[in-house]
Amino acid sequence: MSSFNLDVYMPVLILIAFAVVMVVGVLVAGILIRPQNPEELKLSPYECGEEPVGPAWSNFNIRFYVTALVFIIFDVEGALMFPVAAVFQKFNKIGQGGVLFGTLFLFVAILVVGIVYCWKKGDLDWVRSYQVANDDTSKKEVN
Amino acid sequence: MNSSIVSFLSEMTNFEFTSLHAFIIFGIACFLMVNVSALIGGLGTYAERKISADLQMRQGPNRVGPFGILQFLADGVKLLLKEIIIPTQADKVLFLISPLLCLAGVFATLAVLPISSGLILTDLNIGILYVLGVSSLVGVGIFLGGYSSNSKWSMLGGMRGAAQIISYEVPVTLCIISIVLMAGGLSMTTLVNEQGGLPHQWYILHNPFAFIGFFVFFIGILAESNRAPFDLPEAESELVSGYHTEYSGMAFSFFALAEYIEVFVLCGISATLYLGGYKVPFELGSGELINSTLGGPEFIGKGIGQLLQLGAFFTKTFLLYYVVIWIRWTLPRLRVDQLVSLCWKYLTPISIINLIGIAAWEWIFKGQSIFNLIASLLHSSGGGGH
Amino acid sequence: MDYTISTIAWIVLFPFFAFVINAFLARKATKIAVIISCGAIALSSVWALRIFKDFIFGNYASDFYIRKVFTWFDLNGAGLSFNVNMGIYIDNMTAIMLLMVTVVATLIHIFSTYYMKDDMNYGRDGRFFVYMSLFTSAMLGLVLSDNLLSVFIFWELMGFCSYSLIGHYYEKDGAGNANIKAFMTTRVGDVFFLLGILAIWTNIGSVGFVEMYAAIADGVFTDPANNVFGISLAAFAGMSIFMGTIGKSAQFPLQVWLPDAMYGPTPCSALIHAATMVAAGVYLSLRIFPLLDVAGLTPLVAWIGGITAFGAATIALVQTDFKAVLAYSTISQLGYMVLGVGVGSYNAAFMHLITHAIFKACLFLSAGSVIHSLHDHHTHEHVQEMPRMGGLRHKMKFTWFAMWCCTLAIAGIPFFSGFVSKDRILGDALIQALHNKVYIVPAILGFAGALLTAFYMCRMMFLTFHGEPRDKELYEHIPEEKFSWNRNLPLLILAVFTLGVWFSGSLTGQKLVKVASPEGKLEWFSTLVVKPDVNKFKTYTSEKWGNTDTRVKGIEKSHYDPKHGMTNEEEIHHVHQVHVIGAIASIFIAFAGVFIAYMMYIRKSWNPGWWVSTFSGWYRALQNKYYMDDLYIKGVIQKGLLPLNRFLAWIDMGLYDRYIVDGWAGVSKVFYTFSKWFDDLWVDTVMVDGTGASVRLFNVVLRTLQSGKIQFYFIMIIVVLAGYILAL
Amino acid sequence: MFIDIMFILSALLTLGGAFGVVASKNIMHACIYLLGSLFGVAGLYATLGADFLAAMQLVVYAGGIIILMLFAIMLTGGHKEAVNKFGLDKIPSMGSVKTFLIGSFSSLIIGSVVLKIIASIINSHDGSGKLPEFSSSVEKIGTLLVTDHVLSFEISSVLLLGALVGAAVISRPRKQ
Amino acid sequence: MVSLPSFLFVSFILFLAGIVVMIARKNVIAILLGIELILNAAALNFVAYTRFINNNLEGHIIALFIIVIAAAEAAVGLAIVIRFYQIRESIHIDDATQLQS
Repeated sequence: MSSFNLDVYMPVLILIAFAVVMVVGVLVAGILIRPQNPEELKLSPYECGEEPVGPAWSNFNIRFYVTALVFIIFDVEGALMFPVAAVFQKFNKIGQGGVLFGTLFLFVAILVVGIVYCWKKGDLDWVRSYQVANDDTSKKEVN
Repeated sequence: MNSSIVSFLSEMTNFEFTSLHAFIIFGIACFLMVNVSALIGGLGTYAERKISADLQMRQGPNRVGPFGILQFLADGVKLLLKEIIIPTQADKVLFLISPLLCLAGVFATLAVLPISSGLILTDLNIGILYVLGVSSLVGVGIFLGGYSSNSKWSMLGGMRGAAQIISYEVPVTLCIISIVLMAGGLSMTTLVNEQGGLPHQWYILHNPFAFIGFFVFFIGILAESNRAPFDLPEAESELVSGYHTEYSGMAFSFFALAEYIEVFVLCGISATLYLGGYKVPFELGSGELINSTLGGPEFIGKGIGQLLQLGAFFTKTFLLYYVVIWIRWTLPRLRVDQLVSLCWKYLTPISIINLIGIAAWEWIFKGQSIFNLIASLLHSSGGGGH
Repeated sequence: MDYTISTIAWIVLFPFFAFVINAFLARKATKIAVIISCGAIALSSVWALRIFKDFIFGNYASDFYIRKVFTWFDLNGAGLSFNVNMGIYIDNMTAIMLLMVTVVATLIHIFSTYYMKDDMNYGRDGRFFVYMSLFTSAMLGLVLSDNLLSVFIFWELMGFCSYSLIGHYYEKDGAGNANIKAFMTTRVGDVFFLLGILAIWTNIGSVGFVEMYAAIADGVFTDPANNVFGISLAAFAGMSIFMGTIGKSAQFPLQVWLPDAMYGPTPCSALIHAATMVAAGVYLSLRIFPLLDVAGLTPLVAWIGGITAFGAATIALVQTDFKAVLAYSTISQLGYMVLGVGVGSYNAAFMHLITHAIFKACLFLSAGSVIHSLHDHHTHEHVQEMPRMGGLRHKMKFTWFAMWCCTLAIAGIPFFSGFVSKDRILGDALIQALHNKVYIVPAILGFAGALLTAFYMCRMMFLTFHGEPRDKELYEHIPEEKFSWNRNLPLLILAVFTLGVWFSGSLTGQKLVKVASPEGKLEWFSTLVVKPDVNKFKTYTSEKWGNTDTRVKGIEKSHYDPKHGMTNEEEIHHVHQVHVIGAIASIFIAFAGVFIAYMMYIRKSWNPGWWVSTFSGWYRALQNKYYMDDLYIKGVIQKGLLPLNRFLAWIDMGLYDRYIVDGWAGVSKVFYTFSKWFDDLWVDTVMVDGTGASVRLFNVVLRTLQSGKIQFYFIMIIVVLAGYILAL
Repeated sequence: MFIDIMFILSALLTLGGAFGVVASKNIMHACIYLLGSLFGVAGLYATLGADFLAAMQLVVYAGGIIILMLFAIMLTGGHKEAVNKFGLDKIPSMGSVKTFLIGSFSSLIIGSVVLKIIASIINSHDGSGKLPEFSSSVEKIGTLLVTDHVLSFEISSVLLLGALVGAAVISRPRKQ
Repeated sequence: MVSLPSFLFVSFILFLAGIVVMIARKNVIAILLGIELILNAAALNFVAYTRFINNNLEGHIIALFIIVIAAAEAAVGLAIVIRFYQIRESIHIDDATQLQS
């Protein structure tokens, strides 16, 4: 392979197409061979046999968001570090490893400040510290 | 320098393939790959049941086929014939899209799985990053599955699943970066080829940081694939069945299939990153040694080399697969707060330190592994007397 | 070592960085701060040792020096040249001084970890070490300075540290007053010092020592055209700068601050008020010695030194406070150094500076060791009163030993360092007295002071360590002294260096060329430290702002020259004879002092009480320090300054306030009436309200635009952008 | 040949997703359409030879931002219809005919402006532009990031730190 | 087929879709979706230009930082939206007309 060729992306498309075909095909084919007996109770959401109460799309805990927030920052950080990590050895061979180490270290160190901040402020605790104050409710917060 | 199955075949047969040929070859190869992985996934369910039965001093499935090995086929046929129930209040479009997202995300990762030096479907330059990207679709799929069911259990499971998957992606990403840093490239073949066939040439034993990093990575992929002890999204004792509570029939089986294939893929990737991947000792994999010893046409040696590489890869992968199942039936499930604090307060700091440590190691010791260092030390101390 | 500013400056910067770090660290992590302080000064001492090795063992000639400068700031403009250069100047004297300062400071830092341990535990936040680091840094900077301005900067920095450290125990009554007193008293000298610097700067356009020496050689200072207030520039500048020395080194008129400075912790007394900072004044006067010499100020200097040496010694006779005795002995010894400067005994004065620094640091540390052990369980304070001590030698052997070494050294007993240096000062004073009548009184005062020194030091030792314990209860509580690295090791190291052999012999071995010094001895000190020969700097003017590195290897002929024109052999012989006589006299005097003390306090044959009752007037005068404090407070401040202040206050309040300010107010009142009318009618009604009304009109229109709806704003942006681009 | 197929597929996915975002009545669906659109953009990047950017697009958008948005949608009430204390719909309407008319009109204006700007470029390219050849962009980007753009690399870290701390402070639940 | 104008066309349509979403939607999160579309259009433009005109990697770098900034923007923006929702119980854009809570 002398040059960059987009043919290498073929399997990706083919595999995704397989996935689509599989799901759609099985569902469509299934219509023919599987039973279809809908009734009201069967189509209601499962709540341990009780009558379902209200929709499930209600407010959720903010901690999920904070987790996702810390994640996205680290995700971007990781994605940015990939190319630098990929050229590390190249630079290391010509004796510039220290420069790259410094760059990476600074980059990571700055973000570590952020995670240390979040840690100290308790954003990484699932059971937040101020909820421990009234003990009876704290256990309920674990979901 | 993108090697793929097409380039391998053209090298073997000295035939220049056009785009159309490549498409056909890729199609066939992908079809095989999907089927093999689905088979592995199916056998995974069987293996899981068998191994758990062993661990618990039971028999396990033993009726269908010899030793019950066809049990998964029977299950599959049964699921195919089951009704797909879509709850009235559900978001019907998303309800059907979410298994598709899971399955597509998992299948797409198969494209870069390096099962041998030639039989890799395509060796993208961005291989490992591509795996990270497409496998994040699984998280979206699980979340949407939970959301679209409009059931409280599903919703809780979906939220948990998404939060867990993205949380554990952080240490996993950092571990992968440290491996990329050692190998100096993102493509899967680069990652494998920088290692050697013998254990002391693997990255797990390259330096102490990488050794710790392997365990961090392994815990991370356990959590990413929602395996026990991290199976909170589908914790059957608390959340009924988690995000796929409302799914039935084939729609459910897609989730299950995706999960089992994902475990296989992730085990394969951890074998690739840390355990030398398809590398066979003494460079047997390239086939040159076999050719020079046995003589005969070139493709025979290469073919034997490829088979050896396949063997090496699958041995390592299935060993890890066994460990995954073993862990599942050994350890109890974590609480949510334990899960979160394990990720953010232990694994992430450790992996950050590992990353810095590996960078420092590579810088200070000029990329030598600890065995090389010890060897050169012994050599120099032994040679000091002269 | 490569001598550039960036390699030498580290010796100053290590303690300075320690100061900067500790300023933040001391409150939270006192232990780390202490380690950083000690480590920094130890590093500096390694640096200093390196320089010392290069200079002393490298046998650089006595007039070899290294000078590196950089322009600090540059105010050239309008035809005026105002370059301020900073730089380093290293010669043999600097090298010796650096080693002395760093080593003594290191040992004192180590001792401080013992002495200040309780203090740190009781929440004093390790501030002590912060200031000690800054102080050491400033002292080293002063020693390395190549010009008077940076000397002045570091000088003031040390003054500030001294102020802070004297007031370390701020909750004590006297400490606050003492530090203000020390600060203000030294300020008097510093004002003159600054005046001297300005006079030099105005006339030669630079304040560097080298330029100053060159200017002296060129005769700029003695040129009548440069006279200031009718006296020669040399006399004016020399006297002004010497006033700085008087303030800093606690010489005769301004000595009152030093005894009060003993309110500070004992290690800081050892470092600042005995070993280094007060010596900085003498160091400065040695640096400007050619100036003093050419101005003919040396008799005055000698008189001041002699008076100080004797007067302080007499006051020390009657002190009962342990540290006060040491404080007065410090003043007295500084008087000897100044006397040495005055009689032209350049290297002896400097040698006395070094020897004194070592044995006085040791004395103060021993005093600290004693005082720290003597803890009164009723008042919970440390005991410093000698009448409550006695017999301590059984309890603290190491301290007793170290202190005796130092006492013998300061008393001028042979084979100890004090003898070597003080004897030479006295010998030179004797020579000068034989040649010039004006030096007779200083010489007599010097010899008398030597007698008293031996006496009161032995008195102190006998009262403290010998005899029976006079306060039994206190004595019982003293813990037995065990050898500890931070308490006794510094004392013993310093005690070793009180031996005279370190200073009188040849350190440099066979490399040293034997030179014909008057005594004919192989003395490294007198060979390597000699009075600067200003004529050698004459060529320096040609490359005025350049860097100079006069690296002359090997020893040239010594210029040991106590007074001009005494170089022929007969005179050398004469000098030698006089020195021998002086040496014999001072040995006799020293033993006499020791003997008297022995008879009084050990044998108790002679009763000290008889002296007190017989000379009760003198005794009271001595106890009141010759009424000098009273004179300053009652006479100068109350009679002089307060009336002046009242007069100025009257000018301010009686004249300015009453007539000018109030009168102006009356004028304003008239304008006010008019402007009020204008303001009410025109400004308020027409302009302000009119503006408001017009704004309200626009308001109605604009309010609809500012709805707070972001999308509306966005649309407006798009429309405007589109209009703008389409219009182009 | 294949490049055209890939371009067409990616462009269709991109534009279809964008159209879905515009037209969808359900915020959750709009989010999924956005995911599709971003996948399409990743495909376009791959078509352009920017393989690293494509992967980054997948990692950051599919893995991060979409999840974050889904969480945010769930945290702000999901799909529930209710009336809040200010009398407005709790789940705001996803736009009405009026707002869409205004939006279309605005986009027409801005589109004409943009077209005016890029018209010269489109005219100067005759549509048969040959693709220059590219090898892996990862190492080149890595080299650029640590040489020419090292400052922006480090500052992006500071930006992320600021975003992390700021967002954590804003979204932290208050004790009330 | 694969040429600069075709990419510009795609990014142009993407951009316009983003503008429409930003103006027509009243849901703050939906507006953020529109912003993501616009940012992607911009990044796509950069990559296309740098591919067909400069043939270097500067555009890639800019697109990289656009993605970084988009992530930061999404994080902070959504945090603000959530906070706003906690205070106002609404994420209607027209409720956000005041700077104080």
